[in-house]
Amino acid sequence: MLGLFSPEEAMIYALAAPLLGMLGIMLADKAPNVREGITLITAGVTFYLVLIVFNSVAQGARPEVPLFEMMPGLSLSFKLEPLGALFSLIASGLWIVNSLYSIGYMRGTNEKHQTRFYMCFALAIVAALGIAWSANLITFFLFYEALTLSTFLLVTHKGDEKAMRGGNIYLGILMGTSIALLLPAIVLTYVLTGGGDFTEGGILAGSLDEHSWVVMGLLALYMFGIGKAALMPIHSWLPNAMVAPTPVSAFLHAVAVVKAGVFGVMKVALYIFGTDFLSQSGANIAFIWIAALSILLASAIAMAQDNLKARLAYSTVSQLAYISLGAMLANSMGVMGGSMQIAMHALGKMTLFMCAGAIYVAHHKTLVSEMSGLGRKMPITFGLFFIGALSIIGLPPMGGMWPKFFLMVGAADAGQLAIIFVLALSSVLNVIYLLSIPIKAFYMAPDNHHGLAEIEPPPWRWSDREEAPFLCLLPPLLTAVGTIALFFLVGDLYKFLSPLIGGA
Amino acid sequence: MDFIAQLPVLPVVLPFVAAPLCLLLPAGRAPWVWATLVAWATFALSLILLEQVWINGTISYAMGGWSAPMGIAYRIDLTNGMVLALISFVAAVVFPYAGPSVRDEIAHKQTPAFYTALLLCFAGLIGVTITGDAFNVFVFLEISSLSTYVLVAMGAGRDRRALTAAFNYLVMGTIGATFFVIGLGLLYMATGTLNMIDLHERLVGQDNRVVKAAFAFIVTGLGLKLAMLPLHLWLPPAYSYAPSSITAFLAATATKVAVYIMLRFLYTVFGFDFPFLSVALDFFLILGVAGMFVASLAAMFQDDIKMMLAYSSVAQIGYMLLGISLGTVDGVAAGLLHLVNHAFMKAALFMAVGCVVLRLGSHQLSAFQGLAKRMPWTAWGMVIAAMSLAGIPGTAGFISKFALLQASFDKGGLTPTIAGFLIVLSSLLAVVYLMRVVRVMLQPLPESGPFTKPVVRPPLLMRVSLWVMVLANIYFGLQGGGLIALTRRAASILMGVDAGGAM
Amino acid sequence: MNEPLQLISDFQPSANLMQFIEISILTLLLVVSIAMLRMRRLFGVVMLSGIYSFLSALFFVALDAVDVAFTEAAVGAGISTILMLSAMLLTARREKPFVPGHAFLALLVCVVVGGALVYATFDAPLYGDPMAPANAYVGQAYVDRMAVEISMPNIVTGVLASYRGYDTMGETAVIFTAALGVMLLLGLGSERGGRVVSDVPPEPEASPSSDSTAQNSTAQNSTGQKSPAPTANSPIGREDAP
Amino acid sequence: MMDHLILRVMIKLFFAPILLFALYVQFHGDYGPGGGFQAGVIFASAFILFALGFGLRTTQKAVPPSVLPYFMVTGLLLYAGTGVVTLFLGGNFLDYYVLAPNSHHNAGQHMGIFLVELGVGMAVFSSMLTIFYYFAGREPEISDEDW
Repeated sequence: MLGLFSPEEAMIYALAAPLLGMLGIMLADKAPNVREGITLITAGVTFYLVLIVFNSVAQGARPEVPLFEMMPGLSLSFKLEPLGALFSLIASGLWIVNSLYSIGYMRGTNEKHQTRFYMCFALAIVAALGIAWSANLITFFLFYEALTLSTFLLVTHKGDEKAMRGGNIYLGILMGTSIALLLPAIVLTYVLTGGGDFTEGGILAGSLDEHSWVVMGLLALYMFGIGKAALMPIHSWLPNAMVAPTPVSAFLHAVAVVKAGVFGVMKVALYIFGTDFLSQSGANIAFIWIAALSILLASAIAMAQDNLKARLAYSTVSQLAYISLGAMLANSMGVMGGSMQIAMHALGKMTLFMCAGAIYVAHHKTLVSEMSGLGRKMPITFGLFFIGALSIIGLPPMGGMWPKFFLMVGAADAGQLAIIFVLALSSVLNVIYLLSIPIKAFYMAPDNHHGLAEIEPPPWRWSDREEAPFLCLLPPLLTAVGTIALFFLVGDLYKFLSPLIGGA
Repeated sequence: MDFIAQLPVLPVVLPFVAAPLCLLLPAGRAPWVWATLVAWATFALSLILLEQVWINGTISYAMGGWSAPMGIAYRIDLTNGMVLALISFVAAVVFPYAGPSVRDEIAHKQTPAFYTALLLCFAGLIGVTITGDAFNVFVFLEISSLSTYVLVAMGAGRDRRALTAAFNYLVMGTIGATFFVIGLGLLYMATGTLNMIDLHERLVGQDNRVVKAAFAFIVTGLGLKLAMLPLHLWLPPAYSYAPSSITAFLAATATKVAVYIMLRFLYTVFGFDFPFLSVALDFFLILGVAGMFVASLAAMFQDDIKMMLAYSSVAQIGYMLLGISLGTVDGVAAGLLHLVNHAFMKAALFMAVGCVVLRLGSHQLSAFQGLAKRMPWTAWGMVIAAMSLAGIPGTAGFISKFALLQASFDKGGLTPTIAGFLIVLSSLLAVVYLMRVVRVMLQPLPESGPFTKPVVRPPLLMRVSLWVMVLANIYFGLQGGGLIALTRRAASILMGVDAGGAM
Repeated sequence: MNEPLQLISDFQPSANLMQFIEISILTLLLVVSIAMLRMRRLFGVVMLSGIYSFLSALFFVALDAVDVAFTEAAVGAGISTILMLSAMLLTARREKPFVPGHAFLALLVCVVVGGALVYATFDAPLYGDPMAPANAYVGQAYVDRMAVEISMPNIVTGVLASYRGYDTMGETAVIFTAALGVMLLLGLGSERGGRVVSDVPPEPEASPSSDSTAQNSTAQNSTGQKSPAPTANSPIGREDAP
Repeated sequence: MMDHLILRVMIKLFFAPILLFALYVQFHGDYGPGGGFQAGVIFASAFILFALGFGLRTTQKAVPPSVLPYFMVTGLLLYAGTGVVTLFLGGNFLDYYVLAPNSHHNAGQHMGIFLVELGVGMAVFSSMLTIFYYFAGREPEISDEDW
């Protein structure tokens, strides 16, 4: 089956399929069941196509698809490498899961404009795939902006004043940083090197003195210009984007948008600067510490959040900084850790968000303080939440353990021993702000916010459950299983990603 | 008649002869159809001419058979060949659009005279573009300017402020023209010739007060015509109150031609060995940057969309001046590229606004509420054109902004680098003011106020014309290579005229 | 053409009666223009502008530019004066009151322009210098070649209609455009046009154009009543259009 | 308006000579000062003078405003058309030589200049009169107290 299309064809079709699906969704505006059916079919087809591409990359192929020549030396083209293949696989795979979840959530909460919602979603997938497969900085930039714009409509989905304000901050920061910082960085790269193709080993090495202040400036432009990576202090769009419906938060802000950002950081570090050049220049040290500070500060802020989604959002900021940290460590273990974190965090955070959404659908609760005793009513949801939390914290047997492990090794390799301490401290903070939620849900009485249950509750029965609809439970179940599976599949993942660090 | 040999003069003779004939046509549709056909034919001629210039190099044509310093010569190189093709393309798209729009805004009886004025304006702009004679520039500039004043004033049927706007435009434009002609007089005093190439040859080595004063007068006069920053005040009201189709046409052509003439005088007539040039270029750099910011900031506070777009035009002229002021082939090429691309985006935007004006009778921001629901084709066309104006990748605006940035960084040195960052900063301002409109368009339909009644879609012809422009934005955003090669070559030919080659 | 042009030659103009006449005319021009500036009654200003044009025509005669003088006399002193009078009747008879400080920018521009022109004259060729580029180059060529190529006694006509005939065509189009503009703005179907004209003097109380009621034309619509000033959100003004 | 007897007599007296002078300027432009532009203006000024003395409506009976656009168009087209004709005769635009290619005394130039000057004259005359008509037609006749 996988041999039906060549990888090049599959790439084109994979980009075209969501667009076609979008058209179908638009036409099926009046028939919700057909519409959702189209969404699921499209997601499935896209995933299948991406799987073909992924498979070919695993076998060592590097398919290329040139599309347009926008300017001489400035073309719109795609080229695959393992990191992009991984990202595209995650994005398209989780689209299926998320579509299932969206159906449950959107119907459960009776949202308006569902057609527009699914259309924008499809568009965002195209943008994410484009980012994943971009062969040069310009293609990356184009799809980066496309992702911002298509998700803007999702963030402001509710259309009320609050949503618009959040959307404005979202768009303002993402657009602002990309135009004011990323674009000049890209142009500077073009001017310096005469091209912006992502090339193994980086392209700046020959054309720039590594100790020049330009390296530092350029790196700063990239790191802050890729606003989606949410490195502090330009993270504030992320919590503000939580006004969106939960599936959007789950998918786009745990997977597509933020991962597009850190993926970009990783790619710039690997293929524009080159890890060797970066570590020799010394410019990365500053950003290692900015990332480390982001990790700690965001975790600290997360602890103070009562709104569950906000807490998860700050947790995301913290976790994303792990990836930036990995990129900036600029050695093989750091890169490996960062890359793995892209996959692991996606599954873990997705689970958490979907559970949060399920809680909202079933009980309309958004504040952590209101969730005491809720575990009795929603044992499955909170059970899944627990698994997701463990993965984020980085405890075995969850996949989330591995990136932290590799990052610590990388930090040691880079001689940044303090970073190991930072990572450890962060894990402790994670334990506090994430595990407290299921503990509260399971062990506290519903109406007592202050301590453990004083009166023995009546024995729990299966029929006490008041869970969210089935379609809101199945997806987090899938991702939770995924986190566990990845713990055991890490060897394959390592092998797949090893070309990034110079391995075969 | 040898078609190819006579080709250079045909694009201007055709509309020039067609204009008076148009006055005799019966009122109604006939003048419009006539003007449209003429515009299409002119566009075809311009394309053939551009192709000829691309293949055979610069073409000269002696008017009346009198050779250059004695008579008037046409001289078409890639730069003006390109501007010519641009103007006639805009006309070929906007004139069909004008039909339904003008029917609504201009009295039935006036249609023949109106289209006559439009054709004269068109012919004047083309004449300015392809001539190689400095005084001939003035003559045709006057034809186009006079008809422009009238066309702007025709907006009075909708909003009487058009009369005041046209009057201010007339006063400013006339001052500009006077300055320009004083400059020409001084140049003639210093050289005894009016032909551009001849002027350049005889200006070489002249560094006296006559030439300096001439330079200052010409630059100031043209600065008025192209709405350079402190001299821009006529533009926003004129564009805002003119009839919709006129705004679309003028915004995409008139200032572009003025920018081209400025380029022509700077690089062909005066040239690099003119010692005053570098001072002027520094001046342009400052004015360009100031224009980008002042006008963008002004645009942010406009509730009238046409006014907002007009201010944005002033800002975009700042970009072009910035490119020109770099004084490198890349810089000038980027300026030219932005000139072309900006014509596409502004034409599309003003055409979209025109559709709204036709159906809702207003170009206030409040009329745009819920437009995406009410008039989806218009609204989304406008969104794409706005994205192009903001420089979102995948659109023409991105390509020219990229080229401008590249040229500034490439020039090296602190000032151009800072200018590059200022470009991106000011385009952020563009994002802000355009986002305001887009947001309003995406909102649900208003429930109260004057714009609640349902509206019919704008006529198909208007939507098609609008989308031709929108697609041009996308096409040149994805396949900008040809255009870039064209502007590069045009710029190097334009600047290569200079013998010293002070690059 | 490799040597730089020399604008200053060793030409020496001689003083004569002609120069005295020219200076007198220039002085009169100055006097008339100052009088125009100071006068508030527009009728007087129009008359003075006619006189100004006529003096200019005289000056052109003194410069031996008879064709230009001819045109100036016919257009400037003749038709323009009449048109200014007709235009004046459409508006007020007196200028708006002078606002102190308002004219500062205009004054500044005038001073700068005048200064620049004076600045330029320091390097300008002397008046009447036969070696000046304007006289020696193309100008001389016209004189030399005219007899052979066009054989027409009036060189000006030859240059205007043949050598630079294309410019003249453009100038004709400018006049055409001006008339077209007036047709569009004041003619039938225009916003304010289409008034029936009668030779019978209007009733005094119906006269819409006495000094006291009308300060400017834009405040009036075609029935002579004050129209409401356009406001920012009155998008449609079609009702009062004919 | 009926009591400007002297004015009217003088206007009547001058009207024909002014027209004649205009024609002289038009057709003698090759030899002496003048040409189409001046002739057109002078021709128009004769009618304007007439209108000042005898009223706009009387003048418009003689030269109806509706014919003026035709004059304007014809004038301009005469000029541009000459150019187009030279194009079709194989010359450059406005290259009058091709009008009489075998002439030894530049008859083509003379013919071309005559034609274009005539065009200029017509266009200028009718344009000037049009402008005057529209301005003067905007208000009732100038009454004595208005002056």
